[in-house]
Amino acid sequence: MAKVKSLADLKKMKEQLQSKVDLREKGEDPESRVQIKVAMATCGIASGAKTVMDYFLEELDKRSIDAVITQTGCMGYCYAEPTIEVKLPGQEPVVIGYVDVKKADEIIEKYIKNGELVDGIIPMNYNTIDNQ
Amino acid sequence: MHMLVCGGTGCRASASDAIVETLNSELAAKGMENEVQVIMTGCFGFCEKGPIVKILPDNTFYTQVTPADSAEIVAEHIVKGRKVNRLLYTDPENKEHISDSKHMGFYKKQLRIALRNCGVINPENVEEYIARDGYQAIGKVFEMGAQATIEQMKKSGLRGRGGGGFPTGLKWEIASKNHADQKYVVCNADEGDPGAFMDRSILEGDPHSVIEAMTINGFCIGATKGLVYIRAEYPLAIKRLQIAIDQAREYGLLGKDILGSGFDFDIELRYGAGAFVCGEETALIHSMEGERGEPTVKPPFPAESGYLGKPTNVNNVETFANIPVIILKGAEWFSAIGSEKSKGTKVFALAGKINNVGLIEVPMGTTLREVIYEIGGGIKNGKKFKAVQTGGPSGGCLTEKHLDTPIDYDNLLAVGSMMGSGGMIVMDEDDCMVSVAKFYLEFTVEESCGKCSPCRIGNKRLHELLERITKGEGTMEDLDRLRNLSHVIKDSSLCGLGQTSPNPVLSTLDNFYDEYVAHVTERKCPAGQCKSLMQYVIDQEACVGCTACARNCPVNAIAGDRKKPHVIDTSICIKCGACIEKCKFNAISIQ
Amino acid sequence: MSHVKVELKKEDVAKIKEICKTFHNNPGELINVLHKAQSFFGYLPAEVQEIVAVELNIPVAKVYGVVTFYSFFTMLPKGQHPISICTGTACYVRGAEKVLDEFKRILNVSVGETTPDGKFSLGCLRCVGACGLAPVVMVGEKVYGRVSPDGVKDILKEYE
Amino acid sequence: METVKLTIDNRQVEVPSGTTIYKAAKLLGIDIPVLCYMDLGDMNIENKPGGCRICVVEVEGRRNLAPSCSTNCAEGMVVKTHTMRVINARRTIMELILSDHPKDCLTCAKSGNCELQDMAVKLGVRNIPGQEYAEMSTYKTDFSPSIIREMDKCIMCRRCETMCNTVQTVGALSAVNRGFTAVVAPAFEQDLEKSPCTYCGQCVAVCPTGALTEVDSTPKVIRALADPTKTVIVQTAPAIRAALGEEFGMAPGTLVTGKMVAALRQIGFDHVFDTDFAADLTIMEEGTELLDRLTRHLNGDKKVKLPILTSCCPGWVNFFEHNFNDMLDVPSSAKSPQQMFGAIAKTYFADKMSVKREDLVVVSVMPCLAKKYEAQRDEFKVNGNPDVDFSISTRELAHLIKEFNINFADLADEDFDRPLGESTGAAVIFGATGGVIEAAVRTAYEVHTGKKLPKMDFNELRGMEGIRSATIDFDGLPISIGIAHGLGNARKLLEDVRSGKANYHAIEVMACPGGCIGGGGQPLHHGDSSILKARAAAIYREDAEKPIRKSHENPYIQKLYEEFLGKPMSEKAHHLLHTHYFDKGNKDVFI
Repeated sequence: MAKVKSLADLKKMKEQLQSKVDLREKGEDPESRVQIKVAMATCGIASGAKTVMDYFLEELDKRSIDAVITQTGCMGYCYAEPTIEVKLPGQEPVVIGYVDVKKADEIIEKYIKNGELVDGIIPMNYNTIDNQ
Repeated sequence: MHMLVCGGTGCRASASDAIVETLNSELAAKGMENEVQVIMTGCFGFCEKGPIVKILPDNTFYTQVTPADSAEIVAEHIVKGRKVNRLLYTDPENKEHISDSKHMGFYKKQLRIALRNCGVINPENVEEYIARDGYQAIGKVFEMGAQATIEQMKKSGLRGRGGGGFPTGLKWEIASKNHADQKYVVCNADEGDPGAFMDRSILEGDPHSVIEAMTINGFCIGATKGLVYIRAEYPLAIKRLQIAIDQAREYGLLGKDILGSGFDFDIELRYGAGAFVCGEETALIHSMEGERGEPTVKPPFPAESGYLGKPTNVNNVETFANIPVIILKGAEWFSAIGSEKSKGTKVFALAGKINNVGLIEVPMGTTLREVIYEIGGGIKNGKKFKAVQTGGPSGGCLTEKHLDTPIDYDNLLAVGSMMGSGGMIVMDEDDCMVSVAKFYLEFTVEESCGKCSPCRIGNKRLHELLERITKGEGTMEDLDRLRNLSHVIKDSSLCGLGQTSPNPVLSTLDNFYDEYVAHVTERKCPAGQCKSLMQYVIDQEACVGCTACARNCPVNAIAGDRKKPHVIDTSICIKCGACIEKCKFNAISIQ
Repeated sequence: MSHVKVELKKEDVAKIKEICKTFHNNPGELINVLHKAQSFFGYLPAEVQEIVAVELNIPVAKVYGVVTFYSFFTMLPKGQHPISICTGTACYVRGAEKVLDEFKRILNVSVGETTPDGKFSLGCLRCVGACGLAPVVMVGEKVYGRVSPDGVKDILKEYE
Repeated sequence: METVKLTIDNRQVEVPSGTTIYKAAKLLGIDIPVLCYMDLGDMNIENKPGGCRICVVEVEGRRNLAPSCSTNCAEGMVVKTHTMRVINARRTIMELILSDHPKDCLTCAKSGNCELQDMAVKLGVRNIPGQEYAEMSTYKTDFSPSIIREMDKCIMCRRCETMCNTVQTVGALSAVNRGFTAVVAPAFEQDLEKSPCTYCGQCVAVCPTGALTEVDSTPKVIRALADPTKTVIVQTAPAIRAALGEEFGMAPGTLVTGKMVAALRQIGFDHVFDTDFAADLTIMEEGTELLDRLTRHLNGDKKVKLPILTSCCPGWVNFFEHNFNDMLDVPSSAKSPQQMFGAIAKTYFADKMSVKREDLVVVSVMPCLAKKYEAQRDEFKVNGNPDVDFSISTRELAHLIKEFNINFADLADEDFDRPLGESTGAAVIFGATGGVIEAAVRTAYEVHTGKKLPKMDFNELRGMEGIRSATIDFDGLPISIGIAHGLGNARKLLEDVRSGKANYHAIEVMACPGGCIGGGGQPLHHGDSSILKARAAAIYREDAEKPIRKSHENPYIQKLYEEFLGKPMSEKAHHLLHTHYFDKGNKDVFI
């Protein structure tokens, strides 16, 4: 990886990365991928987030669903760990709590495949600096 | 179409289960069970107005719904597409109905600045941070220059998030003015408050924001070396931080000539080893030098003589996490958030007897009530709120009458507590406040470094007095001694630990004096927590003489003939509770 | 602090010296050295501290002073399965004390001790940061959340 | 010099900036009580951990009380030292300290000479609230050959730690544990005997309580005196006569040689001798060894080691056995005067008096605690019978005098007995730093050059500077001499020698700051260096008044060689007056 040599470099890199992310997130293309973020901070891992993440990685592959699964930090809903965020192309992301392997299977079958919401959705309850 | 019914404990207690049932049956009656799906969700965090039903995709938000309302919601909203106005949320300010939850006040209660990237980006990938404007602030700082940046920091009104609330810009300015061949930037990540984990979450979720801020700090004060003093008990945070440092080096964002500015900066990790007092900056510095983490008298402040005797600026993780955003969005933007003297937001680890245990970030000036009831979703299991403890072992227990206090540094101090690092523990009617004070003192006694006598011996004596009181051996004079001793310890201890350690005692004495008096004069614990003050009694009417309790008593304190009411000899009873568990007739109670 | 006597093997001594060397035998790195040494030996017996003192050229009394200051360092070997009960405030208000009492009762040891068979050692720690799961118990690296006194037996069973 | 003006107790004072409130108040005649604070004046060492908090004062505008010992004055500061708030805090803190301190004052070794006791009196503490249930921190009492550690009485002033580490660099003691159980102790809280302790006794000399005291040998001395079968003789070190008077209220620097001899005779010693006699003997042996090594060196003998180090100080011997175990062949092999005296007394003198070795009891009065250990070393015993039976300190002698109902001040001067009581001025100055080497130079010069000394006083070798060096002209041969007092200084000097940075022909080292006059067994000087200077002046005064001022001119020494030893470094002298050293380094941890 080339070093970032100046602020201009950094800004250019940001633009590139941003458009890559936008493409992924906004999902203009209906065939675009499903995105899953697993909250993998200590509290998440302690409640089994690692198992859930592994399950998603394996199962989505098995079931031939094109998805990006990433880890992320604490979403703040410690009472409902493990929590994951699922974003279907072109839709608002949905946060689901108390996810175990059984729940993960339900999420894949119902929500990811058919867009049916499942129990245990956590309403997002904060503002971000972006939409301030 | 989806109907989301809140399944939080609070709403469930007010029959949200029944709402799901009636909604489903109403939908079935209308033949719409396949078009509309009823979903039980996690807590909406608005238990005061629960139960909540939200309809998607139009985001209609119904409050205080009862099972009886189900028919109307289905008939009106689902079938006819008309909103049920009487169930909509009413804005307390202008009394207007609001249907879209996005426009509702409580949803704006939280604002994530320090946590802006937590749960959003992959912390192990620097590119995701860069995609969200990461490291642009350091570029901007190089353009602005150190002096202008410090000015911005001062103007922003940011105060230290580690507890004391010292103005960050001013701290930087002092460190920048002390000349030395080498200076240091230290990030205090030794989060020791039992019940606070915001720093850990930031390091685990957004380590680059801390790295970037430390670099900015280094540039402003003229330091080329940064050290993160991090708890060894945080393996994941250490791992992620190390990955982030390595990636930043790889991308040239740490190391020599950062972004072509000619400025060099690098960061090393130092591990804490389990000493709460090392949160105090002089103790922290001694610990980094390989010494016992004992605090020393200030002045000299670390800004004059810190790590290895060189000027050192110490800020904590959350303080640093705020900084890149302040630089990018400007001091005016930041200072517009918060209260008059406390700007920006504060992260709290909300825990205890509350529904939505979690990490929250609210603008300064938010009231405790808003945090507890609207964000925290109210008290668990429908119990009564009793107290909220802020500031951990340095803070105090606040009560009902403080709930409308806007949270900021000065207000919390004024009511006998403090911001601290941001632990917020909610307690309900089952919590004995004398025991809570004792719990904190036990912590302080264990964590006192032992250097100064008021803290070393004084806290031990406070703990002994509390112990006596919870055992029913206290006297009214003991209460006076508690108060005097607390004041002297606060007034004369060497460091922040001792100067704040009596706060849990003083605040409970102030706010729950009757409870102390009950322990002393009536030998009773109103909350039923203090084991020594409890008595196990068998209700002679309810007891059928099954002998189950007597057979299970480990000390043979229960006597009685078969089929005849039994009696507990309270002088032998050790109050283990085994009898209550075994009694099938609810005949045994604690008094 | 009570401690045990051990005889160090040749390679153990070499290992400690190597650890000191990676920190350039710099006395300022004492705490990092002790961390590394403890993660290697599991604890810090007196003999280890003596070698560290010689290598870093500092009095052994000072090393001991540092070891006894920080609760993370221990001079007693931990059990095969170290049990730690979180006694942070969130866990406390949700009944950690009762859970701790139950562990003490069943294992018949107090905090800081190891069972005679060396299987379990009992300790307390302050806030794992999993307050949502309070009360929390850790056995080795594994975290158990929402533990009740009744659940203690089941946890211990897993390690029998 | 920059100054600041401030107000203390409504009075104005102007002090140089950097002055502490405590010192500024002192200028106004205000004695703020201090407990942990210790100012070692000329040594430039202050022990001010700010730990005891007894010295707190109120500073206007400051939230909490300030420790006056470690808070610097600031311009316009308004200080109050005796407000209700201050008095209450001070007294409460004192009560706390006492609540964790044994109440056996009546039988405590420090009773009547205890700073804690004095403070309790000054602060008017009349009871300790709650002491009946206050837990005390307890530790195992540690009996070493010289020092008793009864750490239940420790108040964590950390003075001993400062002496042992900062001043002496012995490193036997460190603060250990945390909080209520924190205490100063050797590694692993083992006994001093298993530590690198040199028994220099400087910790004892500064301990404000009875936590650190010397082993009391007076009961054994009294028993020996009462035993009709024993001949009991006593030797007194040069430094005693310059300090003993202080124990009887005389001004520091009062010479009480004659009264001391009279008192010892009244106590009942059969012969009252002077260690000074043995000091002259030491010069004969050590001086000859120096010249021998020097001559061999000048003749190109590569095996010979230079510099020669003095070896009369047992604390220093212990120190190099622990810390310079690679240089055990460098110090002079000559025994210390105490041991030379013992060896001669139990052979030459015993024969003369026809007393069996076992029936002759040699008691030494020393300014030193390490002498107690030295007397017990196995190599100084013959068939288990030690050359010196009991060594008591100056303080113990004062106790003995008082216990024997002697009105010390009114005693008429008396002279030492012969033959072991005759000494020269050279021997007297052994008591001050630089004295041994000056005495050696006086003799070595004349022996080497065969000429009379042009002048007797070598002012270039005297003084209180921690490390000194001088070159003495031996009639064309420049002899380079190094002097260190205080083990920290000795370490520095020796490390320079070891690394080749410094080259000397001879080095004198005394373990205690100031030399023996500042020994660990002397009346407590509380760090006041003017007392040390007065004692040194007294010693040099006695030297100047002596008719004979060169050791080799002592007629009884000459007689001893004639009648008994032959010549210096003869085989007999070697057997009786020389020793060897042991490796006490921590080599055993290397496997």
